[in-house]
Amino acid sequence: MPVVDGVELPETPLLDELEKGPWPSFVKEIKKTAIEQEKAMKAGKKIKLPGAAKGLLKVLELAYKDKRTHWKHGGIVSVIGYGGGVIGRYCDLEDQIPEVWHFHTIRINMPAGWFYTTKALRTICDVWEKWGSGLTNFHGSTGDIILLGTRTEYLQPCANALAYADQLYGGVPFDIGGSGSDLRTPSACMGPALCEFACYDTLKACYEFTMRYQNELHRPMWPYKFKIKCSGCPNDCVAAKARSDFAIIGTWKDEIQIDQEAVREYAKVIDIEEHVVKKCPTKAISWDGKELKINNRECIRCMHCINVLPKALKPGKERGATILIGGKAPFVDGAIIGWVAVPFIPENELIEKCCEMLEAIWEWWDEEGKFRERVGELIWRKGMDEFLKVINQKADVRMVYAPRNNPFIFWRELNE
Amino acid sequence: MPVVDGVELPETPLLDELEKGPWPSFVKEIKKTAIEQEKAMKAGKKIKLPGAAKGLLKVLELAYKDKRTHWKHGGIVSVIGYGGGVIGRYCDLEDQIPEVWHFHTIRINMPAGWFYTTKALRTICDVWEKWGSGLTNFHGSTGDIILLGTRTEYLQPCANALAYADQLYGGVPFDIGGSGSDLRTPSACMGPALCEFACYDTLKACYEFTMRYQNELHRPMWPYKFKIKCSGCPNDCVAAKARSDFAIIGTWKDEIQIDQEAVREYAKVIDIEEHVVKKCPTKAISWDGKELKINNRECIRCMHCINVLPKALKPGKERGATILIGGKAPFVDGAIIGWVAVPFIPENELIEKCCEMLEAIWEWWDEEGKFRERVGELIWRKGMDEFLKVINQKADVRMVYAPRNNPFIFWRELNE
Amino acid sequence: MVAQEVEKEPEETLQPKTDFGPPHYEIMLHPVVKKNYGKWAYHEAVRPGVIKRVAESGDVIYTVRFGTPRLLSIYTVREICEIADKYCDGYLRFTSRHNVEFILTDPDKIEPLIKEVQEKLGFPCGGTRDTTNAKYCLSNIIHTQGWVHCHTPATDASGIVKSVMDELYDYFTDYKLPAQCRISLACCANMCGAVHASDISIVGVHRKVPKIDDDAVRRTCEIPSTVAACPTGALKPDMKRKTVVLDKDKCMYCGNCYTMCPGMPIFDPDNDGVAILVAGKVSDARYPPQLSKVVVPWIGNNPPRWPEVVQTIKKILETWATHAEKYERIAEWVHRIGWERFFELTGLEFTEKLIDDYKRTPYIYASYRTSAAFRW
Amino acid sequence: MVAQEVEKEPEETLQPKTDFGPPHYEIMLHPVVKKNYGKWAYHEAVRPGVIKRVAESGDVIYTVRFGTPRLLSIYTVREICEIADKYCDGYLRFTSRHNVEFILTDPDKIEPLIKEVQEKLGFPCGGTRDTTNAKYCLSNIIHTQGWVHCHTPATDASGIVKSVMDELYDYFTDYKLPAQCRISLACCANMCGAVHASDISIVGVHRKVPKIDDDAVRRTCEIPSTVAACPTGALKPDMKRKTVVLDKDKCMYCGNCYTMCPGMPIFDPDNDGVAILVAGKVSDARYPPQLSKVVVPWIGNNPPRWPEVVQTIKKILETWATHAEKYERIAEWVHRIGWERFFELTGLEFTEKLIDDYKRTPYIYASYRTSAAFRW
Ligand code: SRM
Ligand code: SRM
Ligand code: SRM
Ligand code: SRM
Ligand code: SF4
Ligand code: SF4
Ligand code: SF4
Ligand code: SF4
Ligand code: SF4
Ligand code: SF4
Ligand code: SF4
Ligand code: SF4
Repeated sequence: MPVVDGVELPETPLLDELEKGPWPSFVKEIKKTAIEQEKAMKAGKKIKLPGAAKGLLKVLELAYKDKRTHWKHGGIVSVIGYGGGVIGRYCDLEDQIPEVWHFHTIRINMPAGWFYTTKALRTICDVWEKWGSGLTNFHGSTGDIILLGTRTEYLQPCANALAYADQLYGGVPFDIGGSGSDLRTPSACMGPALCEFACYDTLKACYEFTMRYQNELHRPMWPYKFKIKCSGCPNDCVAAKARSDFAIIGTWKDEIQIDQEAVREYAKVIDIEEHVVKKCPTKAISWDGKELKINNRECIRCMHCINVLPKALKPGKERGATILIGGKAPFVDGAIIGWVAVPFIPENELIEKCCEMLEAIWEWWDEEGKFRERVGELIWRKGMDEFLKVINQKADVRMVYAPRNNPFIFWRELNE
Repeated sequence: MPVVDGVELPETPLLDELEKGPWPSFVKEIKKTAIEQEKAMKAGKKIKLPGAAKGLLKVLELAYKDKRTHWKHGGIVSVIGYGGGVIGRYCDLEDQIPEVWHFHTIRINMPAGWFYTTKALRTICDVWEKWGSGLTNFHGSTGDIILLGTRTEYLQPCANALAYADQLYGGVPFDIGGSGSDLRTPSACMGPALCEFACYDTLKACYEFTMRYQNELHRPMWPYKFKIKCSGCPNDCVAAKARSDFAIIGTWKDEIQIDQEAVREYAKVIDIEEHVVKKCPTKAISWDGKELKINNRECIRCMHCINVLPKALKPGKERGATILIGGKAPFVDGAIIGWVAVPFIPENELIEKCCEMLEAIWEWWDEEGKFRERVGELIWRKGMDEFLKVINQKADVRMVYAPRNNPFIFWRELNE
Repeated sequence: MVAQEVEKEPEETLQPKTDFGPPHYEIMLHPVVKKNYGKWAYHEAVRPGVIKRVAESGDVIYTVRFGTPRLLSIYTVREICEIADKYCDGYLRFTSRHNVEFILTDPDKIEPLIKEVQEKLGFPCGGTRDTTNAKYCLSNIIHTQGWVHCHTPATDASGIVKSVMDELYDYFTDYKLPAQCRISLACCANMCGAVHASDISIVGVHRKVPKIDDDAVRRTCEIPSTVAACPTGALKPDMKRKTVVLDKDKCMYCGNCYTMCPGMPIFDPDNDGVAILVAGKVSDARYPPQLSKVVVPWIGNNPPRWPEVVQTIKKILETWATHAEKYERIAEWVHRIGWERFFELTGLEFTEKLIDDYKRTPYIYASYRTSAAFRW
Repeated sequence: MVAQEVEKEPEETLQPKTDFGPPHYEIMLHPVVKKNYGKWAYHEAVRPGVIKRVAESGDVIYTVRFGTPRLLSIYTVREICEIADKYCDGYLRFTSRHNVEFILTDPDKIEPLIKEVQEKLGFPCGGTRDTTNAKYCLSNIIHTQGWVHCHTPATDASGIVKSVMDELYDYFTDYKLPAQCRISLACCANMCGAVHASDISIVGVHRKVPKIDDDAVRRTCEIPSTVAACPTGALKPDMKRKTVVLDKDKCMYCGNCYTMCPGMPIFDPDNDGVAILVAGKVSDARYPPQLSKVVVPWIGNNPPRWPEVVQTIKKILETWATHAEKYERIAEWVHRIGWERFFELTGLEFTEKLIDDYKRTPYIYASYRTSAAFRW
């Protein structure tokens, strides 16, 4: 048994290989936690699971040896008042490694845009040092802070610790995120906080949805999960199109703003023709060495020219967002990148309109959706026309790449 | 009742509107037939159905008035020894218009490429003047000569008349084409007979298939219809890709042949840069005003440059064909443009390889295909891997626009 | 009657002969064609309708193309033969789009031929292209039977074709188009006219479910094959009542059941009509083959001349012809300008009816290469 | 034990508080960020990992990005906090790809910050881009739990990521790529790592049907929801035996049933492994969003460092980086050169396994616009 800083660690010859190499090592993180948590406990800190990280090392080494996972499905574990937010997890080697027999995950709703003060981060650390394994993910793939591994009986105290963090730790209170068949924790790109391209306030929108739909977020009651992601422009830095049932993609309707002087400055260092003009997908740009002209009727707002010339070009002034619906991973009907449900909502109406639509969609899905049917799949099953009625929108050619290629149209109104 | 040349015609105010205008009128054709056939009969010619064309005028005028067809489904009518080739058709106004109560169509297998001598054409005319309505389609949409409208009892004599045309009429004998769940009459573009682009002998291939598969053509015994079409190059002048289950598209593998002198001649009258270079889909061409260069590794053999400069450019010398499978109209699983089954078969092996494949496909389809399931749909149902085994081909990236977008691969060999 | 039976025609007494196949194409080829078979060097557009073809041997022939109504009287065919005998040594052909092509060796005979055909037959000369100069004629409309012969049409075929071609006549006889444009018509969703891959297509559509006549179904139909014919699974057998029941929500009015079973007629004069599709193509030239897309979900039948259909087709054709670049077929043009602009420029309305909801085709199809164009 | 129970922690006695939501983002923003919120004028790449952001007000901040292993010890997080307090007034953020970004106002602190982070934490600075000059770093790999926490993985997550990033380290710290390239990993077909739309993705796949333990199924599983969970309909309830039966030909080894029912484990050490996909993207920049495409159907698990996977990823990345034009992401590059060339250049083998036969997605989807890019 290797001993580090007076702490005994299990033999992990396979995992040790993953301490090598320049990229930061998750194995080092686990070992560090094992060592530091035990040290802290020895130093008198209140720590409920000092052996958890060590247990994880053992179980993981075995997984590497056996080439299979040693975790079992968790069943339903939860905190009072909530139906989601905790992923139950048990080890199939209960007897061998009791430290991680329970190893539940708590998902903590991160602040919009993943901005933190050190005070807020330390709150998480303090709570999780005491009530959990001391291991985290910054962040989970949906965006939550993931607290990896605690026992059933510590779930509630841990949640309380976070909720009352201000009183208990002088810290920043955190609430729990989504899991199960509920609204998942919405996320947003940094948007107006740091990015000049943001066409609407992604952080505000994300926060508003999260706050308004606390009930939907915390109490699974739908056919399946539902995800909302907010990207401030078509660059889509939270991959909302592919990863959310309801994607809000900032865009604009009027003309790209051009600072010709700044273009000419760029022209001194880069080849505008090659980098910009030729790469415009609709050939909407021309450049005569002095002036950059954009045919805004041809522009499809792909962002490329703006991305290359951020000092010189800016999205237009008539801003808002496009809503894409149905994005998700593979099951049941295959992976889907969301598709256009509403081509444009002006910024000042955005949050209200989205809320109206979301509520209408959820009601419909709740009624019509089958078990484990994502909303995109429900739309396929029911038809876009029914969906358009639900969201109270008219069909727009911008919803499709092309019209249908078959005349097998349902004329339901004539066949009542 | 209008009387023309002593022949009484029915009142057809609606149809008469379609005699107006510059484009040749089918109504005139019907009227002409009604008049001429009656005249011929009066002149002593043997004519079995002198009233048929007149009957069609009546029934058609009614259809125009009622905005609906007056034809009923025909049931199975046929000639001895054949199961297909005749479309049974009855009029739902038997009492009113007995002349066309029976109005069956006979499909006659046209010569490959629709080439005729006047002698051959007159044979058709003579036979059909006597045994039918005197109305034809040159041609049906599959390619047959369509003899429109005769009675059940004349089907056999008419077929005999055509079969023994040499003996009976001093004409050219014709056989019957396909209909029902059989091989349909194969067709071919004019190919090497007139076109310098032909990469294989379309007429020969078409003729060979037709002759070898007379049994399959004349005796429906499959789940559904099967069509073969032969186009000499990717221009696809018989729309084989869209309209045949088995499309043979001529192409080549090596370098486009260039006559630089001829290019320069063209350059005097057209803008090579605009018409050719810029329109090449893979930007494989360059032109410096003197020499046209083609990067044949980039060329996808789309034909555009050759089409524009037929004197200067020619397909390469290593010729053959691509086979596309599955093309068809809409039912059951939707309209399909065929997809690549074999990227390239050299010209000298083409007919034999196709026959091998056709026979293998038919055997498989016969065994596995459902009622009214075209072969393309069977492939979808069974999977391309099974189909590739049937035709004894290896997968080739040229069979797809892109690899699959999901990892849900069937590992059947591991799960026996 | 008895007398007639005695006097049998020779055709009635012969032993049926089968499976001898079509005449060999070789006997149909003009000697010059036969001689230069597979050895053509190049072709050249002479004028609309006329193509000069030069063989490696130096031999030259001309093909002269005329539009036909496709539905031909044998008396017209005989007239065609007379002309072909006079000008073409008795050789001619038809094209894959219902046009007739005369084959000549003597260029001086071209104009007299055109004149004689126009006078005697009224067939216009045209329908060809001059690709080198990017000048195209419209060709004939591929079409089907309609009310002339079929039992399932939702519209007529020949009548619309005639009306459209009357209106677009000059496009056939002159080089007025920037690229190839193929118009097709099918009188029902069976799509015998192969409208599923044409630049512009007209397809007959029913819009009401078939009217089930239980008595007729019992009398005349084989219930299992009727049920099996329904592509959407809208029909269920009702074994007790020995008929079928229909789920209105699933039916898409294709009439396939009616083909199997005359007891459930599909036609409905007020609700039958046509849909209009655009932007299909099959050649590999420049842009891969495309299925046609629906841009007008329905126009009611208005015989004898379907003015609304004619005007819509014309509007689409002319909008495209005005805006397209050289060689740019409708599919390519729309690809460049976007469907947003297509609807804007043509003034057609985009509605929810144009959003696809026919779910039979699997998405895997989107990944299959429907073209012979690829790299080696 | 009793004593402990008496001494309850305060957290154990408090009334649960619910639905108060996450902290408001405003309290997390650096004062300069807050002041200039929504009023940024432009940004500029300073060096790999460092971006200068200039506000309309003239204020300037710098964001300095570091790669992390995502799985962080709270002790590491505390060290991060110390550094952020020292250099950044206590403000920082994480990115949507698991990187950490420090927010600075004083450019002179950048180099010391980088040095301190590298020394104390071992986190590399990089992962950003200089779009103006078409110079890109590779960013971090989005990934999932794997053997660290999940019950359905077909492979580990963190171990492959570490091995790949070790090999591609310089691509993270330097501008060595011609365009953006996003690598993602998901340890099973549930695709929590959203591998379905990434430039390169690694996805864990099982290849054997689950082993049904009838006893365990009877004891622990709700049969209807297990059956319902199967996307391909491979499972049928066997009511008599109170278990399920599996149709081997329909199963695609997704493990969905196992999530519902521990009685049918899916893992199989010798047959689990990963598939590799490429050419997905989500941005609208230049080219529409694309689903990823499978180019390697399977590579077996070879822990601890999966050398075959690492080398395949490296080969793909470097082949692309060598041949692509500026700004050309893998999807765009392949679109230009063709899949024929992709397989040729990478030396990967195209087999029938790469031809799509997953038939659940309807073709209508191909017509839906999966992009916010369109004309007005
Ligand atoms: C923790 C996380 C992965 C990670 O390491 O980051 C995760 C982990 C799990 N996901 Fe996920 N998913 C996570 C983000 C995603 C994403 C990405 C996203 O949200 O952007 C997706 C793809 C997008 C989507 O929603 O389609 C995703 C698609 C799935 C699916 C497939 C859903 C589908 O419709 O096909 C499942 C299967 C299921 O729901 O049963 C799934 C199921 C699971 C379960 C709960 C497995 C299970 O069924 O018990 C995993 C628990 C792992 C564990 O032991 O902790 N997870 N999952 C991510 C959530 C962290 C967070 O809250 O921030
Ligand atoms: C005569 C012709 C139309 C014409 O006016 O030219 C025709 C006429 C009929 N077709 Fe067709 N089809 C004709 C070419 C086509 C084509 C085009 C082609 O072959 O290139 C197609 C599309 C390609 C294809 O095969 O998919 C075509 C697709 C259909 C279908 C749909 C098949 C499918 O798989 O979806 C049906 C429906 C059926 O088979 O029951 C059909 C059925 C019919 C029937 C037999 C209607 C019926 O079910 O009773 C029509 C008889 C009309 C009549 O009364 O004479 N016809 N049919 C064409 C054959 C003439 C010839 O032999 O030359
Ligand atoms: C005669 C015919 C073949 C036959 O065996 O009957 C034929 C003959 C020629 N075609 Fe064709 N094509 C014929 C039907 C087609 C079809 C099939 C159809 O229309 O259903 C197509 C595919 C249609 C499609 O893509 O939707 C077809 C797509 C082409 C193309 C590709 C054009 C493009 O830009 O996509 C060329 C190349 C060109 O334009 O030079 C071509 C070129 C030619 C050439 C120039 C070939 C040559 O070297 O002679 C012929 C000149 C005729 C002319 O000027 O129109 N032919 N051609 C057919 C005439 C039909 C008619 O009467 O109009
Ligand atoms: C920080 C972050 C947003 C956040 O809230 O966390 C972000 C930040 C920026 N992104 Fe992003 N993107 C971020 C994830 C993404 C994602 C999502 C993802 O990777 O999962 C995408 C979509 C990925 C895709 O298409 O598959 C994304 C696609 C882009 C693009 C489009 C690039 C393209 O050519 O397709 C740009 C434009 C550009 O390159 O200048 C962009 C541009 C930018 C800019 C230049 C915007 C700005 O004005 O500041 C930021 C510079 C960061 C840099 O140099 O890397 N960002 N960006 C994310 C950093 C992740 C990381 O740590 O690497
Ligand atoms: S999505 Fe747009 S607004 Fe948001 S961070 Fe990315 S580039 Fe900026
Ligand atoms: S945003 Fe995109 S489409 Fe619009 S002008 Fe710029 S590069 Fe072209
Ligand atoms: S398909 Fe090719 S070979 Fe055949 S006629 Fe058309 S252009 Fe000539
Ligand atoms: S055949 Fe087509 S792809 Fe090949 S060089 Fe000519 S235009 Fe380009
Ligand atoms: S398209 Fe329909 S109506 Fe027209 S001929 Fe074919 S089957 Fe008959
Ligand atoms: S019309 Fe077509 S869809 Fe409707 S019931 Fe008949 S076969 Fe089915
Ligand atoms: S991808 Fe699969 S194995 Fe990995 S975390 Fe998600 S559900 Fe678990
Ligand atoms: S592994 Fe997936 S496909 Fe196979 S039985 Fe289970 S749920 Fe069905």
